[in-house]
Amino acid sequence: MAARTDFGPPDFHSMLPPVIQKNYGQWKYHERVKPGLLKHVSESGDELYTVRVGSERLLSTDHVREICDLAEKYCGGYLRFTSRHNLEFLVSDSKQVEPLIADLKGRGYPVGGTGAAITNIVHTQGWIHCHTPATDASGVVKAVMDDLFEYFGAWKLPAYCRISLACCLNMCGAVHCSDIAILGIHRKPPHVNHDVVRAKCEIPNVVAACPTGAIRPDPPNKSLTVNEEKCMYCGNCYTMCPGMPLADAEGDGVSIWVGGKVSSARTPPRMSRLAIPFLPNNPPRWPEVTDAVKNIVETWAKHAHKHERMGEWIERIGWDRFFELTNIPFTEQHIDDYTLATETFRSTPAFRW
Amino acid sequence: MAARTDFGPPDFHSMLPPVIQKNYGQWKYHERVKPGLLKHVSESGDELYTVRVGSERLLSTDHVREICDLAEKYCGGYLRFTSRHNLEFLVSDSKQVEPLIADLKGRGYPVGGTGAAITNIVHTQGWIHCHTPATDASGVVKAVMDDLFEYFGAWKLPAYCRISLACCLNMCGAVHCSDIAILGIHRKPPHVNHDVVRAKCEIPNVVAACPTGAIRPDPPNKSLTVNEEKCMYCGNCYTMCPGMPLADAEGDGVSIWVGGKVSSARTPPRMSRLAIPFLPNNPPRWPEVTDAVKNIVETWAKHAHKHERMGEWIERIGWDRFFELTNIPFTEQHIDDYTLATETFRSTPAFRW
Amino acid sequence: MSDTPLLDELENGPWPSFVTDMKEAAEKKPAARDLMRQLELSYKERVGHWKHGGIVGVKGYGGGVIGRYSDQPAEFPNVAEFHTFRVNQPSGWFYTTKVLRQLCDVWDKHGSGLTNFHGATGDIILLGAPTSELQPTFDELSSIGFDLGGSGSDLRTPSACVGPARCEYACIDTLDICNDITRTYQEQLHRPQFPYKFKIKVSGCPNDCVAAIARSDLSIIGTWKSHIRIDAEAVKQYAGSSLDIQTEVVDLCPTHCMKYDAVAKTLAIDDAECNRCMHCINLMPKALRPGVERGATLLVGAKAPIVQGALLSWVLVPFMKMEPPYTELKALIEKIFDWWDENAKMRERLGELIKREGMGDFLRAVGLKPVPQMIMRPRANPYFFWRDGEVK
Amino acid sequence: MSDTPLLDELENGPWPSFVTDMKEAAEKKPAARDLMRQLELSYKERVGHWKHGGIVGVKGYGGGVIGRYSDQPAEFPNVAEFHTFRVNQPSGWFYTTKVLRQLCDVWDKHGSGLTNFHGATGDIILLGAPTSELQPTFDELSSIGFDLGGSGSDLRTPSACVGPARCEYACIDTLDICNDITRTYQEQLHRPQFPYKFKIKVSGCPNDCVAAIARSDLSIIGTWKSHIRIDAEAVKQYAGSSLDIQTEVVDLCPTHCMKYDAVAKTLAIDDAECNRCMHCINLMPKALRPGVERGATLLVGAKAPIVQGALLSWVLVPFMKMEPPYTELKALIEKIFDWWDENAKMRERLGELIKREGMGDFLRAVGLKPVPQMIMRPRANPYFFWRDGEVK
Ligand code: SRM
Ligand code: SRM
Ligand code: SRM
Ligand code: SRM
Ligand code: SF4
Ligand code: SF4
Ligand code: SF4
Ligand code: SF4
Ligand code: SF4
Ligand code: SF4
Ligand code: SF4
Ligand code: SF4
Repeated sequence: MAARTDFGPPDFHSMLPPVIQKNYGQWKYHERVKPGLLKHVSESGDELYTVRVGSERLLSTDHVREICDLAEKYCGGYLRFTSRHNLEFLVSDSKQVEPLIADLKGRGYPVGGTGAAITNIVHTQGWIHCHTPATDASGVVKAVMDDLFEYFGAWKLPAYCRISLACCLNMCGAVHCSDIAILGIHRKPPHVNHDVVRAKCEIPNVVAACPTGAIRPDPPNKSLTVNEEKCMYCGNCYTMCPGMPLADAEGDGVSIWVGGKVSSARTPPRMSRLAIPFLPNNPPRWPEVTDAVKNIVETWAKHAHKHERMGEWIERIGWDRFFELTNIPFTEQHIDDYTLATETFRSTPAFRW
Repeated sequence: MAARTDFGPPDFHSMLPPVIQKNYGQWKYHERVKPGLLKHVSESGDELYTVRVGSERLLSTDHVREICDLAEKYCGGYLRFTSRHNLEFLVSDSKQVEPLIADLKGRGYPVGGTGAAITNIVHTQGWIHCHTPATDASGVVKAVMDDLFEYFGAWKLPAYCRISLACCLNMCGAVHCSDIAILGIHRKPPHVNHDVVRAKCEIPNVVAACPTGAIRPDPPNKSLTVNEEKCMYCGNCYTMCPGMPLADAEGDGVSIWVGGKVSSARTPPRMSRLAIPFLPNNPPRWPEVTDAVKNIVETWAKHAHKHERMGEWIERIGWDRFFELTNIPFTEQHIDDYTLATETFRSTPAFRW
Repeated sequence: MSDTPLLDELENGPWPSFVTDMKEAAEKKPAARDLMRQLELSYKERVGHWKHGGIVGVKGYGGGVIGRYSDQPAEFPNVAEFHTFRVNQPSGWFYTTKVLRQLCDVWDKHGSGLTNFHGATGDIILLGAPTSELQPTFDELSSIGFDLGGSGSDLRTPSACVGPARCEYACIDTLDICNDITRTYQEQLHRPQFPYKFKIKVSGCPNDCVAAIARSDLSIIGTWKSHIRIDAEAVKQYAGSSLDIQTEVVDLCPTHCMKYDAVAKTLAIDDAECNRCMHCINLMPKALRPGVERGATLLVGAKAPIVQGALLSWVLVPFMKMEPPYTELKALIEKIFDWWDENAKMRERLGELIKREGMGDFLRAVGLKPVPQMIMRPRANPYFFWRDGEVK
Repeated sequence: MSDTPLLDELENGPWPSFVTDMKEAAEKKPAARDLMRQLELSYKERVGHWKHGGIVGVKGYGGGVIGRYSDQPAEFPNVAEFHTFRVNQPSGWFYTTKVLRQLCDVWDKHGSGLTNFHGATGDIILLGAPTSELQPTFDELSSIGFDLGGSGSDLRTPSACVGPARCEYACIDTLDICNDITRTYQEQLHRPQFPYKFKIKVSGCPNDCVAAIARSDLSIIGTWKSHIRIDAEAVKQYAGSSLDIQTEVVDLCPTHCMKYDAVAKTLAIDDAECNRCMHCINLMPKALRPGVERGATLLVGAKAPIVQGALLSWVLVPFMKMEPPYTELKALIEKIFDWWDENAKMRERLGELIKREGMGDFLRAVGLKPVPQMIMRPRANPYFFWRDGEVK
């Protein structure tokens, strides 16, 4: 029998715990009871407690079953995940909240990630499953979260700080609007494998794929040439054509971007901007990356006003000050030279010394 | 005898009145005594009064001689012009100030243009001397200044309001950073005169001159074709090649731009942005233009805070409110579709109704 | 000694370790074991070990499975083929433990025993199965009520914030909209026929908890028109709390439209000037609530940097009522699909196409009038067009 | 009846009328008369009546005269040839009546009797002479000490704000710099050999009264490093005046680095945070003065929209001392000329070239290090280069 097709996802209504079914759309307010614990109160007076738990996202089926055990024991068999890959236990019986938290802690699950904390790092596949990464994803995330762990379960920061990671310029982590973005980058042009190009690639499509026009067809050779001067290692040609690999142990690594945000609270959404052009891949702990991220987080935490996101703080003090306070060297790479470059230049003599 | 060449401009030192020679670089402070009258005081205690006088810029030699008469009578034979084409009488003897002003007024010279006033309109040649204008310059300026005259000689505005005019997109008036810019525009593609193109133009240069790639060579015809869909009437092809005239009585007219500034006071310099895409050429008084400019000036004057330039006011209230308050219709033309377009789009749901 | 010493190090530290999960799975699954070993090699060599691409799938569908082959199949035979499923999540990522256990059982039977809850687009990711197991896996998923998500040049799995299920700020029924759209566009989701991917995300308010504005071609964000509801009693309570209403709320209001009387402990908002940024509501959820006339702002164009630089979505429709069956929304979506489909080059996202063709063309194609809310500021360049008939 | 009824209307109204000037000249000069009549025709028909271009000049020079021919020479024979001179003004547009009268005499003798004081670049414009009068006019100009300005692809006439001659804010000697540069680069000014025009303007402080930042390829703007000088007595006087120091000065300071004590009537500035925007000094010139360690910020790139959109200049050198003979400045100018000359396409301004080649290349060519003051914010796109040697 052929499988049914096109029936769509399970209806979410069937996944909602009774307290939500009853109070759907009727929530009146919430309280952040303590880090990791939210309390939502309905017009009806009903209460719902949410316990947020950090997750590595890459879960074994056995681990998922353990989570189910917990949800069954404390939450009537319901749970959810968040848009940042955390777990949320939905507790309708207030008496179950503390036992659940104790049980979680006992098993080593971190409770936190709400409010002015560092929550989970949205991330991607890395060396675990993708063909274009310039760094690993899960390993870097683990190293950074271990290093920032004190900020996950406590409110010690001026505001939200959302960290994301993408292992290549495709940016599957959609890191481009994060308070801190960790982005894998290549630094060497593709190493053209002419046999593969000839066998597998549509030359015109590969040529068209290059944002800087670095690729030229090489008709006699039925292949391509890359103008290495013009290549900025985006990897889009490799996406189109397996004959153009860029991965390289020395060339590859991580760049750090700061100051993006998504919410419209106070100030409009904005993109993250380059803070550190390159840090080496240094598995398993990426110490250069963890140090850099911590330095940025803590410099911000020390200087920002209350409720001031990373980007709001930097725009207030100026990027010149940001580089000064974080002690990050300013390089040629920081100066934009792509299509919107002139919009980023300083067209005023008003700046700080 | 061949004329001397490359000796350069007259040395400005020889043009400075004695009080300036003596106090050069020693000025301590100034006062705006009244509209059109500045008083500068030196470390030495010396005083210099400046009477600023509006000028039509296009001066006959006899008119220049009349100005010289005045400068000789009241200023020891010294005077200067300003960066906005006004006249400045430099009076070192305070007793001469009021007689000079009375004499000027008697002869119909307008005194003013200092402080929170509307000063002269920086402008260009128009139909008087240029080959590419889409409107006249001197006539529009005269009509607008007559209409705004009450703001030249009095301080009734919240801040500076700098108006400039350029008669075509070459923007010789450098209008692009003005509180209000009046810019002549064409609205019809060039009408190709193939004979002239063949006789006088370098085809590749003309093709390269088009910012939107609307021009293609037409080799059989030894001429060019224009893709009218892609042409936005900038006139750059005509600058390169007389065979591409755009001037047209119905097509040509005036656009209005607002919110630019040059000084770094409070906020950085910024470009003017499109307020009204088209108003017809309606000589000799351009009533649609004078009405539009006055409406913008007076709406700003009514709503802005003290010291708030046009652009600062608009950015505070939002461009949506600007269009509402000025009653200017919002059109497709306002939405950018050139290279930096996406930077001008509203990437937030936070806006006013 | 362990043959994954580098990975083992990542079992230390307080944050949950993916290595521990891999080891758990590896106990039962040779594929998980080989995945670890290959990853260890990557950690040693500092490069990945997957071959480029590979097209695989299940009957009737064009997307939903990402093909993946090891570049060292001899060394790691159990991940020689290691394809992943993108399984469409229930709206809002709500689950009963029952369905989660069913999913685990299916995946233990056919795959590596490793998952992602969830992928960055929102799907459940079932990480790694050989080609031969693809169809059987899908058949069983289908029998427990799970369908595939998108991949390739198709509609991608839409996602939504928790919305009215647990958030008092929700101005629209994010979960229902997400679910309804996903079901309506099954064909577009499952059979790549677009110029490139198309993403839709739904947030209930401008806090935008699914980051719709940053990463969806169509971003649907709840908002309101009427005034912010103020509970005067609750304001007084906040006045007595550790919150400094003047400096933390009023002074940070971007439109300066709030006034706080510290003596009377009353708050006033000039709603005509409010831009609904959410800041005050976020800080005083017991005292302030979004207005009652609710709907959504629709924005278009967000995407990651490839090819011409990242974009954030921008306003297309300032306000649209959002009530089932979402007729107006769907009519617009379909017009957008059509115009994009007809005009885009290969691998050109909606935002890039609008950038190339101009908002004017796009607005006329989808039948919308230009309004100032679409822009932050008007053009600064004088390079604009006049259409047929506009000039005599 | 008058044959210029449309123009006549422009003699009404309080603003000085250029038509009156034209009529004055027309009484003596047939060319001025024909100019008016041709302009009247333009007013009637709403189009210009000058032919395209025309290259004319004087011996030894490549620029300085703009050729112009009527497209109706039969109707308006006295403006059949109507070329204008660009005459280099004295720095700051200061004149003795003596030289002005000499200029008028020369122009009455050879030209139309019409002038512009001044052109938008800063030159004295002598408006309209036939080809035969060009050399004689130049010879006489030269004998009274006036040389030509720039036109075509050359250095254009530099200009400067009134500066130390009459302004207490001047941080540099604008007039001397302008004069010195103009004299140093006579060759570049008079003989077009650049890829396109190059403009230099000098303002004494960030108020930028010659709009250098908007319209010069190299913008030289005075500034200071040390602290703003505060005269405490004068602050007290302002406190008693109509100026509201708190709301008009302190609250508008963009860096929030000022504190005003309304009781003690004292003002304090945290100079490390001040960005030298000038606002406070502008409002309280008796009390506040720029610091004593003075120099200039150099910015590059401004231009009008043709071809790729207008640009504002951006910071190249945050601070340079400005003392005669301006050796450091000139060394930099020459490096800029060289790099631009070597790399620019025809009609490519400096700003456009930097845009095309990238600031990195430009900085290396002129021997400057990247500093954060050059930018408002760093790049948002991940498309950056690594140079030889940076990557192993
Ligand atoms: C659970 C979740 C939605 C979901 O459907 O999964 C969620 C839930 C809530 N968000 Fe959120 N947000 C969630 C992702 C986001 C995101 C998306 C992201 O980070 O990728 C954003 C945009 C972030 C950005 O701007 O870069 C987001 C920006 C906000 C904001 C705006 C904060 C700001 O000042 O910029 C608020 C308001 C607040 O915190 O008071 C908010 C407020 C809330 C509230 C208080 C809403 C409510 O009344 O229930 C919820 C608890 C917040 C908390 O964590 O303390 N939520 N929230 C997401 C939890 C992610 C996680 O596991 O950590
Ligand atoms: C699995 C996932 C990352 C993850 O670990 O979560 C992913 C993985 C891949 N993405 Fe992605 N993208 C994933 C979410 C995203 C997102 C985020 C989002 O959807 O919110 C983005 C940025 C938003 C956007 O779409 O612009 C994203 C932007 C890209 C791009 C760049 C697209 C662009 O227009 O700039 C590519 C390149 C391409 O399409 O050729 C890409 C391509 C890929 C490919 C298919 C690699 C390729 O070049 O063929 C990756 C397959 C990895 C693998 O082997 O499994 N992926 N990708 C995410 C999908 C999981 C899911 O369905 O839930
Ligand atoms: C005479 C002149 C310089 C020259 O070399 O010719 C000049 C002279 C003065 N300017 Fe200016 N400015 C002159 C053109 C400019 C320009 C250029 C322009 O408009 O094209 C600007 C930039 C305008 C802009 O930002 O768009 C300019 C922006 C300023 C400012 C900044 C105002 C602001 O708040 O943005 C000040 C400060 C002030 O007004 O207190 C200033 C201040 C002054 C002071 C007070 C300086 C002083 O201490 O002497 C002078 C008298 C100002 C007055 O008019 O009340 N001057 N000033 C120019 C007179 C033009 C005219 O005829 O009206
Ligand atoms: C006379 C003057 C206007 C005026 O009435 O004051 C003028 C007049 C012309 N300009 Fe200009 N420009 C004049 C100042 C400017 C300025 C302002 C400035 O220098 O501060 C600008 C904008 C700043 C800039 O350079 O970017 C300016 C930007 C242009 C452009 C566009 C250049 C660009 O790169 O975008 C052109 C087109 C061209 O060069 O082909 C142009 C071309 C022209 C031509 C030569 C027409 C042409 O296409 O060949 C005009 C000759 C008119 C005539 O018949 O007399 N003119 N031109 C100004 C020179 C007077 C003087 O020497 O003092
Ligand atoms: S960011 Fe790049 S390397 Fe990472 S999963 Fe996406 S496409 Fe693959
Ligand atoms: S990596 Fe990017 S820039 Fe380099 S050749 Fe490939 S597509 Fe072009
Ligand atoms: S703005 Fe255009 S029309 Fe006017 S003088 Fe300059 S080049 Fe000529
Ligand atoms: S007017 Fe401008 S856009 Fe039109 S064809 Fe000529 S150069 Fe191109
Ligand atoms: S986007 Fe708004 S409605 Fe949705 S969860 Fe976040 S705060 Fe609540
Ligand atoms: S929602 Fe934002 S803009 Fe509106 S009152 Fe609250 S803080 Fe101010
Ligand atoms: S730029 Fe500065 S120094 Fe020059 S005149 Fe203007 S205010 Fe004075
Ligand atoms: S110069 Fe500007 S930034 Fe500096 S103290 Fe004065 S107002 Fe503030």
